[in-house]
Amino acid sequence: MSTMVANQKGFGAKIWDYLTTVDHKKIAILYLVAGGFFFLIGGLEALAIRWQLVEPMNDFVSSGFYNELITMHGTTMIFLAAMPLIFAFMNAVVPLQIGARDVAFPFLNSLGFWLFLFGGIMLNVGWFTGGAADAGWTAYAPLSTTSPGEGVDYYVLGLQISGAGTLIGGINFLVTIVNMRAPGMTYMRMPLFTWTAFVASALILFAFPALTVGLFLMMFDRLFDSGFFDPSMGGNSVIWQHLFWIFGHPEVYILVLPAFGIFSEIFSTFSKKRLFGYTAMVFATVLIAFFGFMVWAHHMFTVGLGPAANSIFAVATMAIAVPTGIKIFNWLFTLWGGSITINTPMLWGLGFIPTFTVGGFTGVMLAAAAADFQYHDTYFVVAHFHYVIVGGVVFGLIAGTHYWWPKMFGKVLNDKLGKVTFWLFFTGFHLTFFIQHFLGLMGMPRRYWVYLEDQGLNLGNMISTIGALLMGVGTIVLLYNIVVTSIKGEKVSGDPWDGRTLEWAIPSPPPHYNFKQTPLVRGLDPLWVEKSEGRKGITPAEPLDDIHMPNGSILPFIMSLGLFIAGFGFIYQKYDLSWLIVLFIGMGITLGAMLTRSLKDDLGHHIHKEDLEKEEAGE
Amino acid sequence: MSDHDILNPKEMPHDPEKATLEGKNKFIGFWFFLGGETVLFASLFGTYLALRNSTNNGPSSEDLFGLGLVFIMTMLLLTSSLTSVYAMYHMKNNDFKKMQVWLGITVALGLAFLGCEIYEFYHYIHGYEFTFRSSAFGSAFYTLVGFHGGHVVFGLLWFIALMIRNAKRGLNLYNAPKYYIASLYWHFIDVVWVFIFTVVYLMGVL
Amino acid sequence: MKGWISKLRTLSLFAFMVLILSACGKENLTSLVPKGYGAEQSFNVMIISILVMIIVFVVVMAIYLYVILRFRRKKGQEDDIPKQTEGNKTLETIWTIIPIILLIVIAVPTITATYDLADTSDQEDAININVQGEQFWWHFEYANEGLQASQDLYIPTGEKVYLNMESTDVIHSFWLPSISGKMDVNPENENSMYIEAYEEGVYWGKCTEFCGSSHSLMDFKVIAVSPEEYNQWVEDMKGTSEQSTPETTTAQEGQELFSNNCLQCHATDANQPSAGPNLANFGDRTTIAGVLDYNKEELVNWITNPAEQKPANGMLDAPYLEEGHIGNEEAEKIADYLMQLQPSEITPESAK
Amino acid sequence: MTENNTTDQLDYHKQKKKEEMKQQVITFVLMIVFTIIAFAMVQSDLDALFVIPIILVLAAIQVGFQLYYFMHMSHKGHELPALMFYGGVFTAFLCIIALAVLVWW
Ligand code: HEA
Ligand code: HEA
Ligand code: HEC
Ligand code: CUA
Ligand SMILES: [Cu+2]
Repeated sequence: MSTMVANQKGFGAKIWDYLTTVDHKKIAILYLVAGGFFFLIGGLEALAIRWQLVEPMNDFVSSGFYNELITMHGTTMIFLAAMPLIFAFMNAVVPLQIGARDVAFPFLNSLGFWLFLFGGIMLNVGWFTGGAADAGWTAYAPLSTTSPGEGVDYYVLGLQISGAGTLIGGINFLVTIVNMRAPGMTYMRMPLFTWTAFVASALILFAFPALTVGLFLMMFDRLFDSGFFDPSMGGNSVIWQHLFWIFGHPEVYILVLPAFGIFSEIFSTFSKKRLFGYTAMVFATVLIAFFGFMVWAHHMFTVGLGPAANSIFAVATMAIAVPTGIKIFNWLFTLWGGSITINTPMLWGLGFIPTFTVGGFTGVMLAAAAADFQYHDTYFVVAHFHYVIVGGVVFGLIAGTHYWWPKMFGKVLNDKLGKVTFWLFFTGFHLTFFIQHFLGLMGMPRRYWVYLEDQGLNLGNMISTIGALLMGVGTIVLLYNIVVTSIKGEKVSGDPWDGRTLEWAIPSPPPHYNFKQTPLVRGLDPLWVEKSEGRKGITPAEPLDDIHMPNGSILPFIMSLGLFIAGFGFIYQKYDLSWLIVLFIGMGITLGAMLTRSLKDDLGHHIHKEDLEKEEAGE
Repeated sequence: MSDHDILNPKEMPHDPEKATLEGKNKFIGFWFFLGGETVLFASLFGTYLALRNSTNNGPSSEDLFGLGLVFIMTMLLLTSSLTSVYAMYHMKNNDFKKMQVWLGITVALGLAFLGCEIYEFYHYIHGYEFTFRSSAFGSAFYTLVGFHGGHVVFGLLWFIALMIRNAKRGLNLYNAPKYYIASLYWHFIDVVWVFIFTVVYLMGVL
Repeated sequence: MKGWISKLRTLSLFAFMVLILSACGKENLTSLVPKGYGAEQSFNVMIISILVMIIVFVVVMAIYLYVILRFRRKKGQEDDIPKQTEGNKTLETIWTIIPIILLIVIAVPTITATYDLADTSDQEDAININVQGEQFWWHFEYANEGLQASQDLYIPTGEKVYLNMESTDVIHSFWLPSISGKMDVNPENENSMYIEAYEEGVYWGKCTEFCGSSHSLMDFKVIAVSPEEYNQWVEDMKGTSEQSTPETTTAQEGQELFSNNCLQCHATDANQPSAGPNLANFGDRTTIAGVLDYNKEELVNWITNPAEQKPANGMLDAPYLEEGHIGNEEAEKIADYLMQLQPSEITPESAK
Repeated sequence: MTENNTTDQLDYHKQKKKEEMKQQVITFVLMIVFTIIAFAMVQSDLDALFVIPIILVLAAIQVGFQLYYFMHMSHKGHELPALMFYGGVFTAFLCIIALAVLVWW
């Protein structure tokens, strides 16, 4: 078997294998590891933030460093932790759920990952060259365009590179879901995680270009002296805000919709019921995405757009509560009448419902423009978005980690430790962020390096910091769980949860061709359909035959490396034009790799029928 | 059956670009990509519209734009769109030679367009001292039109690479989708130009 | 409309009593105890929306708890297979329609208040103040009187005061939680908002748009006094000039030092514009540079080492810092001079 | 399917493609005409408020021609591309509104 072969290979060969892989399951692991790593970094930054705020006028870090911390915390968490972790599960699960052997563009899939990784590294290089980005994750001009040093340049180029990776990943999943579904897998039979992956990818496709342009303009302003955001040249800094939020608001739904999908799978599996109101769930997902594009200015209520714009955007924003509510109630009614097992993944799901609901409610409160004049840029907003992002996205990702870990690695994470993680993290979370609503209302703006004594903010901040530490402990337990399970955990079957969807119909971890024979899908929750008819496995749609697979390639890695190198050229040419050489070398490497790719036919290889048969007999 | 046989059937099907799964994937994926590109250019157009009067006492669009050259450029690009349609027509008829010839004409027209654009920029920079750094308007103008120009360059390189690469091999089911999406790209460039000449140049002199 | 809003308010005030009594925030800083028109409007919307949220939350949690308690798998039921319900049209309609209605309940007062707060119809006849945000301090120019003031803004109670705000560098945001919500201060255009304080008092204001190293130290105060007191203050301020000599000798020496080192940026004449804060009534400041306690020691610290108190602030460009001829002794003299700049009877004390 | 049949079919398709090509040439001519009209209107002394909407509409029609004829969006199998493309157009519209209208100072 392929995994056996990999085991026999040396360490170097294994690394080479991962550098060149185009297998979506391995790319999923790469995303999981890299995203998890960045989550720890972002979490560490969060802890530093909280530690600075533990008491008034603290001097744990300097103001400049604090600003770098919040900027990098926000940017890292959103772009380098949450997004890639979502991509990890999309890669690990979506092709399996639709009964596909592969994604539509395996090569581009790998390119997407390496672009993200090199972009992420680029973003963090600033730490070592005299200061990371310090203009907030929103990088409002002119603060960002006038920020000295190279920190913001790294932000711009890092995001540009990793953003390209994300866009590529998004297109890959769109096409995979459109074209690669197994026979019988109609759109309205797709599992909800696949649906949300599809919709989130569409959001990526339409939202990221706005960010791309915004970043280009910012790069031109910072590195090539153009005047887009410079009032003294007639520029206008509000353009950046529009571009950023036209991207930024859909981005939050890009994050949360797949998390919704994960919970839909979990609720349905562990209450042993099909999803209540499937059609409405799909419809609500699409509706959220659609509205998501028309509300961006709710981040700009205080910019001075005028009452007409503010009112329109307020109402449009509130409208999103309706489809989201539909989802909440459908989940509750999925549980209703079910046979509910409360294990770790389910526990995260059950923690999610009240938490996200509160976060959504504060969102609607923020949407009331006249009240947002008070909330805006205070800790009330910080509380809101951590409730939805941590309570929605991070809970979802951790739930997904526990749920799909056996599928990805063949072992179940320890349930006891999982529950310990949950309670620590959950308690810590509410301690940290609930109180922040009040801090905000009591007059604490966000992005404050220090707060003054005697302003009634001390106790709240202290509680908040204690909560953050608890979350840290919870995270460490999770890490411990992963280590222990990897060393000692027992191998499990392909279907440890009595699952309902196709990914549970094949061994864990799946062979690299996923399905020996393409499955025939005969209804929603296809595996459940088969089980309820007394069959063990899924009905195949075709006789056993040769399987066509793509070849691995190092080119994606090289292309991304080239852009990474070029990034330095872009930045440092502002001091010394001889750095242009680096730019050209980098671009040359990338273009060369692209040319190689297009000139060399790559037709993939076949796994022969005979080998598959032998394998079967061997089992 | 080896890949070679699959990709070079005796009879080419009448939609060679979509005959294989890879082809279908490319075809759909590329259209989706164009959807994203639309947003990209819209953001640039929006920025241009927001800044087109921010001339910072430098030259304004009325001072700069002359319609003659733009008209010629438009004709060149529109015609090149038609010639690439001819190329695709011959591709579908499995007439590789004619396809290459028409693509060659397309590339020639594209190069002529590019030449005009370079001349135009040169003229603005040296004749009017109107640069990327003159004003927010200058930045927005060169960025929007330059992004389009960059697309033209990329499209031309893409065509040329395909033509050279496949000159000896002829058409097959592996490269037909590549030709097809390259031509889609070329049309999209034309779509963007239609808006550029309307919004930037025509509205700029009004 | 007004009627039921105020009823709601009484009700909610009761509910919030607990919170407020347990000192939810510092007086004149917290937005939970509104003392001005804008803050009150926002507060009403906040209350309406939070009531709606509480109602929905109760419903959601009721179902949630019922479901978890009732439908947990029990021993001996491991093999039970629940009914695979597909959905329910009636239920789905209910939870689509009811939220829509609830949202309308929030949206209507939101829109009313949003328009109300943006109303500028009586701007011409009102007091207009040009507000300038700068890294990291605030400047206020009384447009009608041509008066300059910094850090502390005096306004009359019970009147709409219009603020026309623009920044000279990056974006700031003007927030006065107890009196009014915030408005951004942009570099490329002027934003207008009005504030109206109901009671006399010294209100804390903060910069809420991330603007750099000392963003968290860009506080200001609004001192609301009675209209009569306000008029007197204006008159007094008009009378300030650089010529007036202080009484004590140290302060006179301080004045000398001040003119040589500081006057290039500051002014002690409220009729004069200046690059740095106007110090004409510095003796009546509530704080130094917006955040430091007002006393001589802090002031000397500030003059000798402004970088320590407020990273990257504009005074770090002062040439005397390089030249190093202002030590503690000189700074104390300057402090004596500055602290006796009390041109008016009307001080923060009057607002209490 | 017999040999004969396939050749027939091929002929049929060839024929169809030819007709289509004719259509495309007509489209092309129309596009040229529209362009000339647009340029001419701008050169004339007509009021800008009158000309701008018209040239924008002309541009939109031209783009429709490109999409539906040159890029074959009128053909079968283009439902999803059309959906996604119009998704892009929708977002594009919002971007332009945002930047052209909401940045009014
Ligand atoms: C995953 C991320 C995520 C999600 C899902 C959301 C969801 C929502 N957000 Fe949030 N938001 C952020 C992430 C997210 N947000 C971030 C990161 C920021 C700050 C960015 C920055 O400035 O740095 C932000 C900021 C932000 C603002 C700007 C605040 C400010 O800066 O002043 C606003 C204003 O309208 C807002 C509103 C909303 C609304 C209405 C929703 C809705 O989608 C919520 C809908 C859900 C519900 C309402 C709950 C369930 C519904 C029911 C049970 C039905 C019944 C309900 C009713 C009748 C009300 N958000
Ligand atoms: C996905 C998004 C995401 C996530 C998950 C988080 C998670 C957390 N965030 Fe944050 N946050 C943002 C997105 C996110 N955040 C954004 C966008 C901003 C705005 C930035 C800006 O203003 O520009 C922000 C801002 C922000 C602030 C406001 C700063 C300010 O305005 O001054 C605070 C303050 O409390 C905060 C705290 C936290 C905490 C305590 C967590 C916790 O949940 C973190 C929990 C995780 C851990 C505690 C990990 C522990 C790590 C270890 C134990 C390390 C082990 C080490 C190794 C093995 C190397 N975040
Ligand atoms: C380069 C110009 C400059 C010079 C010279 C300068 N200052 Fe300042 N000063 C500033 C600026 C800018 C601020 C506002 C700092 C802030 O709060 O961000 C300030 C603030 C102050 C404040 C606090 C103002 C308030 O309203 O609370 C005092 C007091 C002060 N300066 C005193 C002095 C003295 C005394 C000198 C000379 C010895 C001096 N300054 C020289 C620019 C200058
Ligand atoms: Cu000024 Cu923050
Ligand atoms: Cu938003």
